[in-house]
Amino acid sequence: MSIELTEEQKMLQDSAERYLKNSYDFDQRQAASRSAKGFSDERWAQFAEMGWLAMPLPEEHGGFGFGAMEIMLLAEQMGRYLVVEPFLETVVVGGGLLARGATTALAERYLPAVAEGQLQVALAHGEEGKHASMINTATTAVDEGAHCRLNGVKSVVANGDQADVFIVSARLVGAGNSAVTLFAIPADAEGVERRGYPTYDGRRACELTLRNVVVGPEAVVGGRGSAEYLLDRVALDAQLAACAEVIGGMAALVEATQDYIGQRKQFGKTLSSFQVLRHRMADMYVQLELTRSLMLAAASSLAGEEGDAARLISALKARTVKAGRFVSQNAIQLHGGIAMTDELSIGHYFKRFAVLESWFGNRDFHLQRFRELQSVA
Amino acid sequence: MSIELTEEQKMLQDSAERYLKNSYDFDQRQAASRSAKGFSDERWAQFAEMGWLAMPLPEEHGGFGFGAMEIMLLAEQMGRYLVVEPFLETVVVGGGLLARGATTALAERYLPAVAEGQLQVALAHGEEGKHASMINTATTAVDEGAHCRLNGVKSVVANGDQADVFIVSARLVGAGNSAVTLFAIPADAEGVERRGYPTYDGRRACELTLRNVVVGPEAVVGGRGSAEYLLDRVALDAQLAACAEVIGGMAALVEATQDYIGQRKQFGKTLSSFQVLRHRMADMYVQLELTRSLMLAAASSLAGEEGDAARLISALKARTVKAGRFVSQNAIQLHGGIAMTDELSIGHYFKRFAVLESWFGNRDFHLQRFRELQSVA
Amino acid sequence: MEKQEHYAEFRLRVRDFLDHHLTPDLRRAGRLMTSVFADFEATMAWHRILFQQGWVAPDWPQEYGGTGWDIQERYIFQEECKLANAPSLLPMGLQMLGPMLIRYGTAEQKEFYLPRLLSGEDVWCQGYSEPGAGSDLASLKTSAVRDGDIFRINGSKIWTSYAQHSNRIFCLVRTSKEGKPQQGISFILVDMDAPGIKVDPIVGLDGRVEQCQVFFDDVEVPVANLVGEENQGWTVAKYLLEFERGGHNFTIDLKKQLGKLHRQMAETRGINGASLETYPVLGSRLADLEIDALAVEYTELRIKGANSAGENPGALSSMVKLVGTELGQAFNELSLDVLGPAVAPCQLEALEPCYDGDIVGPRYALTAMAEYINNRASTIYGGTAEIQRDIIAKQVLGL
Amino acid sequence: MEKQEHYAEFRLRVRDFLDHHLTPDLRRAGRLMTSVFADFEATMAWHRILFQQGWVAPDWPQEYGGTGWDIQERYIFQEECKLANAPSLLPMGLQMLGPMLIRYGTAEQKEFYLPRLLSGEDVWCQGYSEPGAGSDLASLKTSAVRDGDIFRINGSKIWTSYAQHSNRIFCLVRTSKEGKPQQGISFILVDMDAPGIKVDPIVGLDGRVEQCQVFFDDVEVPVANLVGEENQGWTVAKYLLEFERGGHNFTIDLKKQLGKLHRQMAETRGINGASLETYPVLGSRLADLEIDALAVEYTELRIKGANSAGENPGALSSMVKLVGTELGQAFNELSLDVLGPAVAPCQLEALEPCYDGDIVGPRYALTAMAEYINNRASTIYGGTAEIQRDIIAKQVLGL
Repeated sequence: MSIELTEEQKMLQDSAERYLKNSYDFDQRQAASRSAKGFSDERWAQFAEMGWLAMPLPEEHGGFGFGAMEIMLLAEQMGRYLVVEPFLETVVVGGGLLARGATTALAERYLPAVAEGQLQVALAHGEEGKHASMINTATTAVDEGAHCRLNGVKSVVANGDQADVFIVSARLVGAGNSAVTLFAIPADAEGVERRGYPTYDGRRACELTLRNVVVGPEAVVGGRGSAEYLLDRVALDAQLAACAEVIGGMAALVEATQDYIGQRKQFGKTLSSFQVLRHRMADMYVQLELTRSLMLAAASSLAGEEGDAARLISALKARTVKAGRFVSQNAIQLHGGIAMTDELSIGHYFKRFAVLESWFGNRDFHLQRFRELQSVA
Repeated sequence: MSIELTEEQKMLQDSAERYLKNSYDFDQRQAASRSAKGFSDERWAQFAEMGWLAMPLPEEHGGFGFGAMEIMLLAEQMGRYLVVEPFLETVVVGGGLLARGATTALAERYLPAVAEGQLQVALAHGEEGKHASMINTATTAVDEGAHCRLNGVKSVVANGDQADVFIVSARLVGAGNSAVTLFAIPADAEGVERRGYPTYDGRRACELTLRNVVVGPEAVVGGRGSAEYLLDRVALDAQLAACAEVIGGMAALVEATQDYIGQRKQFGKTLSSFQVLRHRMADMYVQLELTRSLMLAAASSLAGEEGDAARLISALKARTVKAGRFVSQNAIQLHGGIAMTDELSIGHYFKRFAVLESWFGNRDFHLQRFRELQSVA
Repeated sequence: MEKQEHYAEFRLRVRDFLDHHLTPDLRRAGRLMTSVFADFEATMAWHRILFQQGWVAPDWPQEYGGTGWDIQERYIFQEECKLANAPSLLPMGLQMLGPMLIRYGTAEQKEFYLPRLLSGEDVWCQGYSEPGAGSDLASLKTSAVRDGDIFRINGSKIWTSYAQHSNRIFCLVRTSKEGKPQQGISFILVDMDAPGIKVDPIVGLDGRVEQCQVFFDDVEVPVANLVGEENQGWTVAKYLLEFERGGHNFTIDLKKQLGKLHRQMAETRGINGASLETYPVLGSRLADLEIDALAVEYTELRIKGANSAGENPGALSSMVKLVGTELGQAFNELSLDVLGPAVAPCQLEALEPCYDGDIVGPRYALTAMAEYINNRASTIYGGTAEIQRDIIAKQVLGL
Repeated sequence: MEKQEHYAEFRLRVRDFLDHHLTPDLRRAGRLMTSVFADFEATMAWHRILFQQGWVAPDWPQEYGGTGWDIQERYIFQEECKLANAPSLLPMGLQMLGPMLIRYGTAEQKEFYLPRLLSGEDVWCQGYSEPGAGSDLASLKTSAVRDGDIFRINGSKIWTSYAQHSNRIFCLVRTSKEGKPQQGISFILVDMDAPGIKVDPIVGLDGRVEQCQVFFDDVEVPVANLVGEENQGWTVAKYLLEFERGGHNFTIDLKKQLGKLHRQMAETRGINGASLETYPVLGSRLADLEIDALAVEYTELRIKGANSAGENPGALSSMVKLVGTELGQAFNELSLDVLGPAVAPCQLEALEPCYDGDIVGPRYALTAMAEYINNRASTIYGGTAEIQRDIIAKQVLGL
C-alpha cells in the first residue's frame, strides 16, 4: 500500500485548503445554510470553476477522470470548513451512479451539467421505518412495455430539496429484490412531488412521493436489476467522502479545542493545566490520527481497485463513527456551555457528524459487513 | 425493595470482618494456597466453628436455615480478604444442591458433615471445549434398572482436587437434554479418577474421569431430569456469592490503591496529585458502589424469592465482571510494576476476579439471559 | 406490608388525578420535551393546575405550602407524572429559590415571594454563570455597589434559562473585592422589569431558545432584596448547587428514555427486514445500559435510605449525577444507532405542542436528534462531569 | 512494481530459511510465549542460529554486523519470524545496548562488546528502575563514587528482566548530587560476576520468574566502562527510552493475537452448541478490535514512511505504543470471554518448551490467562500509558 500523495494531489489539497480557509468563513456558511436553498449558488459556481465538480467524473463527459484519492482530499477540506454545498450528493453519488450506469445519451445529458455546476442530483433510495438496508425497497416500478410506472415514497432524500434530477430505486413488480433498478427522474416530471425541509446538519432534504410517474427506457441507470451492484460500488466512494469529511472536521475540532483550553482560564489556571483535559485532548488526537491512517489506506486501495477496498471502507466507516463521536462530544465538553450554542462552529461539526453516521449504513452495519467480507477472504 | 440489614445480619457482617481482618493475613493465605491441599484445614474448622458453613443449610440437617443475604455478607468479607477456602463450592453450591435435591437419607449423610466442616463437595458439570452452557452435557448415564452406569469427562471442576463427594451431571442415555440428571458420587467410588491441579486464582481444581461408575438410585439428586432446574436455582446463590466476593475484593483494591497513591511519590509529588489518577480512582469507586447497589437489590430479591431475582442476578453478574475488570486492572496500573509480582495481594485479586468471570456463565451469557428474562416479564 | 398498601393506594390516587387533569395537550408537551424544560405555556398551565390541587411543591415543608408527603410518596408522584408525560415544572423557583428562601430568607421575603412563586404569578430565573466564568463561579464579576438603600448592579449573566419568560431573577453579585474571591459575593433578588435590564436570547444548537444572556446597566435594587448576609452569598449558592446536584431523580428520566428506546427498536426494521429488537448486538448494548440504569436506580434508593435515616449520603449524589448523565447520553447514542437516517429532519415547529400539521418520518423519531444534542449539556451544567469526579476523589476518597 | 517483486522474493527467502532452521522445538518455544520473553535456552539457541546466518541484528548498521536490509525488508523478516513462531530475541542487548554503544561508545567499547553481543557470548540486562523510582527515572539513587580508576557502586536495581541469565548489566547510576536530578546520572557497563553483586529473582503474578532485583554492595567497576561522558547518562538513557518506545512493531504482535483469537472462537462452542465464531455479539466486538488493529498497522506504515523520508515521526510512536498496548489487552480480555473456564488451570510446567507430558484442557487455551496477566505490564513499562498521553499532549499538542 502506498499512502503517499502525488505532486498533483498535493496541489489539489493545498489549493482547496487555501481557497476554503480564505473564502469560506463560518458566518457566511451559516447564512447560506439558512437561505431558502440551503447553500450558496455562488459558491457552487466557484467550486465548478475550480474544477472540483468535474474531478471524479469521466473525461468523455466533461470530467477529469480522477478517482478516490481526489474525492478524499476534497471531502476532507470540505469537512474541515463545514461546507454545506452538496458535493457528496450531486458529484460523488449522483455523478458516480450516472458515470457508471447511465447510457451515453443520459450521461451526456446530465454529467457535463454536473461538472459545470448547472445540475443538482439526489439519490432517492431510503424509505421510512427501516435503515442500514442497502437494497430492500417498497417503491415499485410496473413494466408496461414502452415505459415503466413508478409508485412509492422515499424518505430523507439528501439534497432532495434542490435536486433537478432524482435517481430513484424501485423494485420491478413481480421480480423480487434482485430486480431493484435505478431510474433517473427529472424533478419536474409528472407525479413527482417533494416536501423539502432542513436537516440538523444545516442542509436540506426532502420526502419524495412518486405517483404513477411514467418513465421511458432511457431513464434506467445501469440496466435492470443492477441497483444493488451500482449502489454498493458508489457507496464505497460515498463512504470514503463522508469519512474524509468527518476526519477533516475532527482535525478542525482538535485544533480549535487545543487553542481554547490553552487560553481559557478557570479557577485561576488555563484549562490546559488540568491533566485530565490534556489527556482527553491526547485521546482526541489519537482517535483522529488512527482514523486518518485507515482513511489513507482505504482511499489508496479503492483508487487501485484492490480486492480489499470494500472491507477497508467498512472498517473506515465503523472507526470514523466511533472517533467522530468521541472527538465531537469531547470538543463540546471541553468548551463547555458556549459550544452548545448556534453561534460557535463546534456544535455544527457535532451535528454534521451525527447525520453522516447513518449515511449508507451505520456503524453496526459496517462492523457486520467487515466480518462478512473477511470471512470470504 | 428493602436493602437494610437486620441487626443479626449486621452482627454476622461485623464478626466475619473482624475475624478475617485479625486472623487471615495475606502471607498465611499464600502459604495455605501453596500447600498440597490448596487451603487450610485449620481455617476450615474455624469457619465451621463460627457457624459459617452451616449458615445457608436447612435446619433439619444441621444448618441455620439462613438465605441469600447471609451468603452475600459472608462471601463479601471472604472476597475482601482473599479467602481460598472453598466456601462457594462446598457450602453454597454443594450444600445448596443437596439441600434442595437430595433425598432425606442422602441429605442426612452429607449435610451435617458439610456444616461441621468434615466434608468437601464439588460440582462436576463443565466439559471441555464449550462453556456458558448450563445444561448440554456429553457425560452419559445408562439406566440399567437397579443402578445407573456413568461415563464421561468433566473439566475444570472447582474444588475437585479435595472433594469427598462430586455432584455430577449426566444425560440419561436416549432421553435427550431434558433428562440431564445430577448424581452424588463419592470420590473414592470405583471408576472415579481425578487429576488435580492448581488454578490461577490460587485454588485447586481437577479433571474428573468417570469410567463405568455404578451408582444406585439413592445417589440421584433432585430426581431424574431435574438437573437444569436445580442448577439454575443454585446458580442464583452461587452467582450472588461470586459477585459479592468480587465486590468485597474491589473494596479492598479501592482502599489499597487510594492509600498507595496518597503516599507514593513520583517526579517529586505524590501520585494522588495527578488529576488523571484521582479521576481514575473516582471511577473505580463509582464502579464499586454502583455494583454494590445492584448486589444489595439482587440479594434482597433472592432472599424474598421474588420473581425478578433471576433477572437481577444476571444483571449483577454482567455488571460485576465489567466493574471487576476495571477496578482490578486499574489497581495494577496505578500501583505500577510492584503489583505485577506474586508478593503483593493486588494481583491476586485480579486473578481471582478473572477466574470467577466465567463461573456459571460469563458476562455475554448473562447479558443475553437478562434480555430473555426481561422479554418474559 | 401495610406501608406497601398505603403506597399502592397513593399511586392510584395520583394516577386518578393525572387521568382527570393532565390534558392531552399537556401530555403532548411532555412527550415533546427534548431537554429538561418543556414548552413554557404548557409548563405554567400545569403549574397552575397543580397549585389548585395543592401539589405544586411536594418537596417544601408543609407550613410553606408543601404536601407533607414522605420521600417515597414524593418519588411516586414524580414518577407517575413523568411516565404520564406531564411537562416538568420549572426548577428555578420551586427547586432552587424556594428551599433557599425558606432557609435563609427574612420573614418579609418569605411572606411576599413564596405565595407568588407557588401560584405561578412569579416566574424566576437563575443568574449565576457569567461570560468568562463557567464552572468557576467564584470568579464572577457582575458588581453590586451599595448606595444608601439600594445596590446598583452592573454586569452580565449568561446561560440564564427561560429568562425571556421570567419576571424575576435571583443573582450572585460581587459586593466586595476583598479577601478570597468567594468572600465578596452576595445573593440578591431582582425584578426583571427594573430599568437597565436587557435580555438577549441565545439560540441553542438545536435551533431553539432556552437560554439567554442578561445585561445589567446601572440596575437599582433595594437592599432589602439581599438574601442572607452581605458578602455571604457563597454559602447560599453552595447550598443551592448541592441541591441542584442531589435533587434530581435520574432513575425516572432513564426509565422514560428506556421506554422510548424499546419502542424505537421494536418499530424499526434492519437489514434483514426484521424488527431491530431481534438484533443481538443492539440487544446486548441495550441490556448493558439497562443494567447500569438499574444500578443507578438502586443507588438512588440507597441514597433515599441514607437520607431518611438522617445520614449524609456523601458523594453518592455526585456519583449519581455523573453516572446518570453519562448514561443518559449513552441512551441517546443508541437511539441514533437504532433510528438511522430518520433522526436527520429538523422540524422545530413540530416540537411545539400547538403544532397540528404533518410531520416527516415516524413520530417516535421526532425528538431523538434534539435530545442527543441537548443532552450534551447535562455533563456541563450543575458541575461538569470532571468536577463531579474531582468531588468524589476529594470528598469520598480524601485524595 | 519491480520493488514489489523484490520484496516478495525476499519474503520467500526468509521463509525458506525458517523452514530449514527454525526447529519444531524452537517453534514450540515461540508458541508458548506469554510475555515479550521466550524461554531463555530456546531464545539463545535461535540467537546463535541467526548469528551464523548473519541475520541476528538487522537493525544495526552493516559495518557493525547489520544486514543492510531496508525498512520494508526488516519488517518482512520480523513478521515472518513472529508468524512462524520463532522465539523473540532478547532486546536488551540487540535493541537497546547495541545501538547505544554504536552511537555513544568508544572505539574500544565497540570493538570489545559488539562482537560478543552478536555471537551470544554476552547476555545483557538493563539496570534502570529502582525500588522507589518507577516511572520517575531521574530520582534514582544507586550511587557510583569515583575512586581513582574505578567507580564503587552501591544500591539496587529492580525489574531487571532475565538478570538471572545475564553475565553483564548496563546501568544508570548517580555520580553526582548536584544540579537537577537528571544531571548527575551516568551510564555504565558492569560485569555480573563482579564481587558484591547479588541477584534476587522476583516471582511474577503468573507464577514464573522473568525479573529480578539486583543488589550492588561496593561493586568496583573500571572507569573505562563509562559510556558517554560522566554525568551525561541521562542523554544516553533518553535515546534508549525512545528507542524502546518506537522500536517495537505492534502490528505483528496484534496479528499474532488475532490469529489466536480466531482459532479460539472457531474451536469453542457456546450455549446453543454452535462455534462461537457464529455469535454476533462476540463477532462484533472482534471486528471492532480488528479494525483498530488495522488502524495501528496503517499508522505504523505512516511512521515508516516518515522515517524513510527522513522526517521526524513525532509522537506517532507514543501513540502507537499507547494504542498498541491497550489494544493487546483488549484482545486478551476477549480471549477470556471466548475460552471461559478453560483459562483457569495453571500449568507452569506445560509452558516450558521441554515439557512433554499431558496438558489439561485444549492447547489453544493454555497460554491465555498468563498472557492476560503478563500483558498488564505492557501499559506500565517503557513509559506508562499515562506518560504516553502526557507526551502526546505536550509534544504534539503543545499543552
